[in-house]
Amino acid sequence: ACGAQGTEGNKEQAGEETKQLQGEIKIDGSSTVFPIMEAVVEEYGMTQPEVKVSVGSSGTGGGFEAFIAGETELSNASRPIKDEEAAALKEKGIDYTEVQLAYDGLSVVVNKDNDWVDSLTIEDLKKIWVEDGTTKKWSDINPDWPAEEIKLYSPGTDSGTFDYFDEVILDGQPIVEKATLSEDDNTLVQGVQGDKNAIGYFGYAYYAENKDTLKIVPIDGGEGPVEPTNETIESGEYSPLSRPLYTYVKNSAIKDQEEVYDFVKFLLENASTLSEDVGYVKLPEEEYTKQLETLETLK
Amino acid sequence: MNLINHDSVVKRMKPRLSKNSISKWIFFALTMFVLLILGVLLYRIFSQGLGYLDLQFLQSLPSRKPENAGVYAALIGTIWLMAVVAPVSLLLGVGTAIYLEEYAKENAITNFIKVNISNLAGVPSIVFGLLGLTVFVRALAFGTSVLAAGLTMSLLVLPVIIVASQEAIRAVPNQLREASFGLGATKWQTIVRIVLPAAIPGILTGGILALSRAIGETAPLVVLGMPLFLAFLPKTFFDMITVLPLQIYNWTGRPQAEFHALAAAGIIVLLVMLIIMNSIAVLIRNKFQKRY
Amino acid sequence: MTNQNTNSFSVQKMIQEKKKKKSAGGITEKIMPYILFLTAAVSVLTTIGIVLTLIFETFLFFDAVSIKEFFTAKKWYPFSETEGSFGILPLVMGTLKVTVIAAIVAVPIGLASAIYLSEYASDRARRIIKPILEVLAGIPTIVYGFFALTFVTPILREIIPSLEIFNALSPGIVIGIMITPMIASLSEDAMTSVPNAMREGALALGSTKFEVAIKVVLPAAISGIIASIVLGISRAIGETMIVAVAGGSTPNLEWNLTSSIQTMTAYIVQVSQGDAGYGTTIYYSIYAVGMTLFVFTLVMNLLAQYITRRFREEY
Amino acid sequence: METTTATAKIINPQEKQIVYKTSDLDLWYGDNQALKKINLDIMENEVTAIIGPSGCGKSTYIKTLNRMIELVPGVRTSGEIVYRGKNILDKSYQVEELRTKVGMVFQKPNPFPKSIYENVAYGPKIHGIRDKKVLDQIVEKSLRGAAIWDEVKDRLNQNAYGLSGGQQQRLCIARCLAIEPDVILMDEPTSALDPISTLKVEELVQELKKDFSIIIVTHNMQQAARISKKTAFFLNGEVVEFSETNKIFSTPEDKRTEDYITGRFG
Amino acid sequence: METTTATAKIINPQEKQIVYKTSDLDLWYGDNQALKKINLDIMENEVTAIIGPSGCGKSTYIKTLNRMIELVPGVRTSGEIVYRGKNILDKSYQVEELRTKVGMVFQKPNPFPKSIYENVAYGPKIHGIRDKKVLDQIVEKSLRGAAIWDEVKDRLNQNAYGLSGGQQQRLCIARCLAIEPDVILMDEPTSALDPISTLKVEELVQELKKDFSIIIVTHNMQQAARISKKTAFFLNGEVVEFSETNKIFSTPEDKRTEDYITGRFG
Ligand SMILES: Nc1ncnc2c1ncn2[C@@H]1O[C@H](COP(=O)(O)OP(=O)(O)OP(=O)(O)O)[C@@H](O)[C@H]1O
Ligand SMILES: Nc1ncnc2c1ncn2[C@@H]1O[C@H](COP(=O)(O)OP(=O)(O)OP(=O)(O)O)[C@@H](O)[C@H]1O
Ligand SMILES: [Mg+2]
Ligand SMILES: [Mg+2]
Ligand SMILES: O=P([O-])([O-])[O-]
Repeated sequence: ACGAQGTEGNKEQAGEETKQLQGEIKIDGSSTVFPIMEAVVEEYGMTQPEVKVSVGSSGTGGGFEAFIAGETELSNASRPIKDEEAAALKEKGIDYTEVQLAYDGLSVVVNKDNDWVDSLTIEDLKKIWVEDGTTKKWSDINPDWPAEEIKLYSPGTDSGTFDYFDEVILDGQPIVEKATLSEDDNTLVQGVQGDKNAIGYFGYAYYAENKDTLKIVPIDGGEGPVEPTNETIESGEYSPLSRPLYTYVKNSAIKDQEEVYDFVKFLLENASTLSEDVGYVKLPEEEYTKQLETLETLK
Repeated sequence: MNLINHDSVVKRMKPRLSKNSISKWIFFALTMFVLLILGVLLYRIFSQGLGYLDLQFLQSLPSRKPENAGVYAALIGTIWLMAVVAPVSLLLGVGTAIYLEEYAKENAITNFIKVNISNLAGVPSIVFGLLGLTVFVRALAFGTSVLAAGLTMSLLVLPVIIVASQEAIRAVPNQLREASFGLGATKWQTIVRIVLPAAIPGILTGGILALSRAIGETAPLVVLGMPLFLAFLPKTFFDMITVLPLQIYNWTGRPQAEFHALAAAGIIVLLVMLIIMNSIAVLIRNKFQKRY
Repeated sequence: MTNQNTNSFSVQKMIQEKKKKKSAGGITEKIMPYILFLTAAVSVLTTIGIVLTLIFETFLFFDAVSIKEFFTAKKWYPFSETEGSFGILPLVMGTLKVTVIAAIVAVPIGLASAIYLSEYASDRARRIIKPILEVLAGIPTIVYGFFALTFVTPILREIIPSLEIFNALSPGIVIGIMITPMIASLSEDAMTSVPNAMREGALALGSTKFEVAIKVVLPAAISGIIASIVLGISRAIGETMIVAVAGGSTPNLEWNLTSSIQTMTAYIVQVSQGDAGYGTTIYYSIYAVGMTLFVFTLVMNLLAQYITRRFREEY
Repeated sequence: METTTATAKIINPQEKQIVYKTSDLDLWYGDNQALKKINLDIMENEVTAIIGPSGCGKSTYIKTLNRMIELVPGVRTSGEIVYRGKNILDKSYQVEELRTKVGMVFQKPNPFPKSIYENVAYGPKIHGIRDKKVLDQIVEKSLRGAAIWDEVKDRLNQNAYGLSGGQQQRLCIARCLAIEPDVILMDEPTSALDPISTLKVEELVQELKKDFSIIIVTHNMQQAARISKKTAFFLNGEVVEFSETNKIFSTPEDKRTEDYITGRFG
Repeated sequence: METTTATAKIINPQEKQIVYKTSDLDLWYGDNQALKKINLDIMENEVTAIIGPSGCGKSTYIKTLNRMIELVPGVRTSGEIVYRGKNILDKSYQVEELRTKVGMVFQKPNPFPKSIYENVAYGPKIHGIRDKKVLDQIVEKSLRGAAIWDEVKDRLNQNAYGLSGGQQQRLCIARCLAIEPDVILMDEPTSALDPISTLKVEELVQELKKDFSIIIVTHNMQQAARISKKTAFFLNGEVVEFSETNKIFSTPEDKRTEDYITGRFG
């Protein structure tokens, strides 16, 4: 609840309780989680300047690749670990702990000039996004809507965002072939901004930054339309399109390297403030507390 | 039997001359067109980024707050990267060029090396990224260090340096070699004392072009999996770094518009580095001005 | 000649003495060729390294996907949960579209600038313009990518309303602009090195400068010019960031230039940045695509070398 | 070959005319004066030789006659060179036209890196002759005129750089004949050739003078003596002496001329 | 300068020795034979001139004397050249050593793109002489020896390319004197020079012959006559005639020699 103060308080504590630590921490993984981790490391550097932390942005998959190879201590992920990856870690004898950091609310948006869409149901989204061999018009979804072709904008198929969307909406079926895909969410924003018949989805932060030029679509997950906001996402009301963001920590590192333990502790203590700072939504406070308790057991 | 009608030759003169002057203008206009587009490109970058460019920007580490963020780590990282690329690629490139121009005999092996070099010049940079990932990052276990990135980049720009150095060495008149041999100098003495000094301007031009390319490459570094945020600076060649193009790439992908302006400011920093390097090359070129 | 200072020494004698003392020079002389050969071998090793790197993972890939499917299937859709489709043709198509557009832009403009600089421009103009071109060749391509997306695409959309925000045209044009300085600068070098005697010979027959440039200098410099064009086109084929930013990431086999595409290189960055798990078919696919890309440029370079050898005008 | 005389010559077939009248020609390379008050009248259908030690301005002068000198940046001239009634140093004088009338052969053979045929056909082609039959005729006639036809007739499509130096030089002469010039300028055309090739070129010059006015620069005094009607002796950018060749070589008027031709310097 | 004579000469100061004894020398460029059965004895402390028309093998021969010819790929030789008692064509003969004893001056002045001082000091330096004082002495002595000291003594640190052609050539001679050679080979050293510079170089050669054996190639017969003791006339790779210079120029034995020196060809 208290951003800068929290960190300063921590600094004082550090001064009293802990000595100045040294060492190296390597973090890699999801580009979605990167901004949170960057913010945490930035703050952490003020309390422990001698701990050298590096953060990569190789993507969730690329991050796990390095994690499995034993090159990193923490691996950021915008989706839960996959079975194959877990198996590979087991084979290597690497024990890990999953840490939830924040929520990202996938935001479905349309063009500012789109005056017909007020909300969409999960079924509607399915109809729009799953490939079925036809060219889809808005009127196919709702006969009152214009008979114009829907233009779809989606994150690239190898991103965590797409993965999540795939899981909850597409359900493994192929995405519309004519959909415009891009690895860069900013360019999706531009796509939807420039096309009256467009619909797109991307991370909440990209919507939050472009509120004035995009129209958000409330999603009806069965209990009436809900618009993504910090509150609705944090409370879990905005469902099912909000997803947790993770980092995976190597247990042996927490045990053997004091600075890793210290860093993760710092991470959990500050994630709520810092993730909001960079445009994500914090978890309920008790989630962090719970995870801090787990951390103590690993020490 | 006059086969050429001089009257008609005179008559045809006019269209030929106008063709000449029209094409001159077309050539000029197209050249200016390229410069103009590049001017527009620069204008956009500068108008967007200049506001963020200050001392603090140069001295700060990346930050979640755009107003605190800076390129310090990336700038220093880029300099470290160059500190690997410049000597490695120059040594290998100039060595290869000397071998090919001064020692190699005309045979199948030499020919193979030459074909190989010109092929290498065309191999996409991203493929070098895959090579670096497999060989330097993984097999030799350099990780995503200065060394791994530097060696990958060195191999990438090697053909440019080789070709430029070969040309520079070839341009040294044979008379100078003869004069040196005539005084009893050995081949290596002649190369070191006569050929290389005379070829330095050309070698430097090639070197600068190569470094300019290395400084701005993004894709192979992305493939290598270089870190993006570092809260510390490298101390040895085995430490990790981040570099300007990656930092720029990262900023452009952020949602906040301020970060996009930061990216533009980062590009300006990169351009300034390029211009400084080029000016140094011009200075050295002038100092070693050859006149034979 | 005075001999006040000559009594004291004989240079030859001193030389002979030095000779006796140091035999180390002889060793340098002997081993240097071998050391230099080793440096030359590095470039060969690099190629071997590239091939080996690519080939192992490519084999692993072809365990999962048949070679036939890879080269004949018409769809590239690797990310499906159920069964991916790995037909490289759509990616090749994307690469080809962008490359052809880039060549159409860069070759004429590049050659025109080269002719202007080598045949018409004053020494001063040349000395100013060439370094500018060299600096511009170093602008990171990511910058050109956003230039394409945020400047060129909107302008093109004014002209061609059906143009999608991601398309082949805009990155193609911008790649063309990016490689133009390279083609111009290298071709200019080739043309400048054509001996002046040839220009004089042609001028003395009453040629205009244009005729000299087109009929004498250009053909005489053709091998250098082709080399520069090949290098430029290799760059276009291998260019990654511009297409990744402005081309979209939708592989397709259409001929249409106005719709979103994906190139081989863009696919590789997409996966290296993305979510694909280590050891999956998708992961290995980037090596197979990289191999294809490598073979692609290799064939093109060999072809170009053959062509230059055929058409070189010896002098 | 007899019929190739240009129009201007037919007007007065009996008496020889002046082709080039040079009056008070000064020429500077930047600040360095290379030609000083040159006055020379060159007659048609004769061989005029220009001799003198290295650096005396021979090349400079001959290059002024077809304005090739303009290619050197920073060259300035004053004075007049009247060719067939017009001052060619006039800015308004069309150089391209001048150069189609005044051919030039250079010190080092400089064929184009094209086939032998294309080398000779180059001039006619740029002047608009496209008809293959006509071109074939021109090529043959010019190569015959340059006394090289028999040596190359079976390899017209081969690269000119496969020829020996002497053949290349005669090819360059053929190339120049192909546009049927009025005057041919030659700047040390044999200095890069062996004795036998030199002899061939000299014989050729003797042949050509029937139809063309020829101005030849040479540093070989024997050559000047052998082939020219008149000789001009240049020294330090000035014309020291200009008269009949046999007079120059037997009874030179100027002491410096005598010193030079008796080999006391140069 | 009197004290700089090499050891070999001191043994027999009275009578002149043979420096180079060439026996049955054949030389091929690939398949093309450029020298045919050359037999020549060159004496020490004399000027020997080599004349002949272009392409007759003068340069080839003189370059064989310090084995510079090896730089041309595909050159083969047979026969012997004995220099001071050893066959230099022997593979085991150290070329670098040979070339420190046999200096060479080239047709076109070819100073290094370095300062005047560095040009002269180059030879001693590569042979290991590092002592600045000694080098200074050598440079001064050599520049004096090449009669250029007074012209350059105030600008020793300027680039050699700022000198005029004649000065450059004398600098090249100084550079060659700096390693105190035994023999100096000169390949048309004045052909690129103006008359005054030529005269200076010729005077210098006269001066140098007191201490060095000099072999000079020239296409200028007057020059050969002016400066040499003996003259060899080459034609098509053969030595047509070799004897005292005044004999060659007054009463040549061979018809071809006579034809050449009277300017009937070449
Ligand atoms: N491009 C140039 N720039 C400046 N000076 C020049 C240039 N060309 C020639 N000169 C100078 O003009 C003078 C005359 O030169 P020119 O080439 O006409 O002599 P030349 O009689 O033809 O000599 P050579 O027999 O060596 O060809 C010389 O002093 C030379 O240095
Ligand atoms: N590098 C070479 N390769 C092949 N042939 C050569 C080479 N150099 C010279 N020749 C040939 O060898 C012959 C003798 O040449 P050389 O240079 O010795 O003549 P030269 O008497 O010095 O002539 P010049 O007076 O023109 O210098 C000529 O026929 C020439 O064509
Ligand atoms: Mg001349
Ligand atoms: Mg010679
Ligand atoms: O980087 P990702 O969050 O898309 O895996």
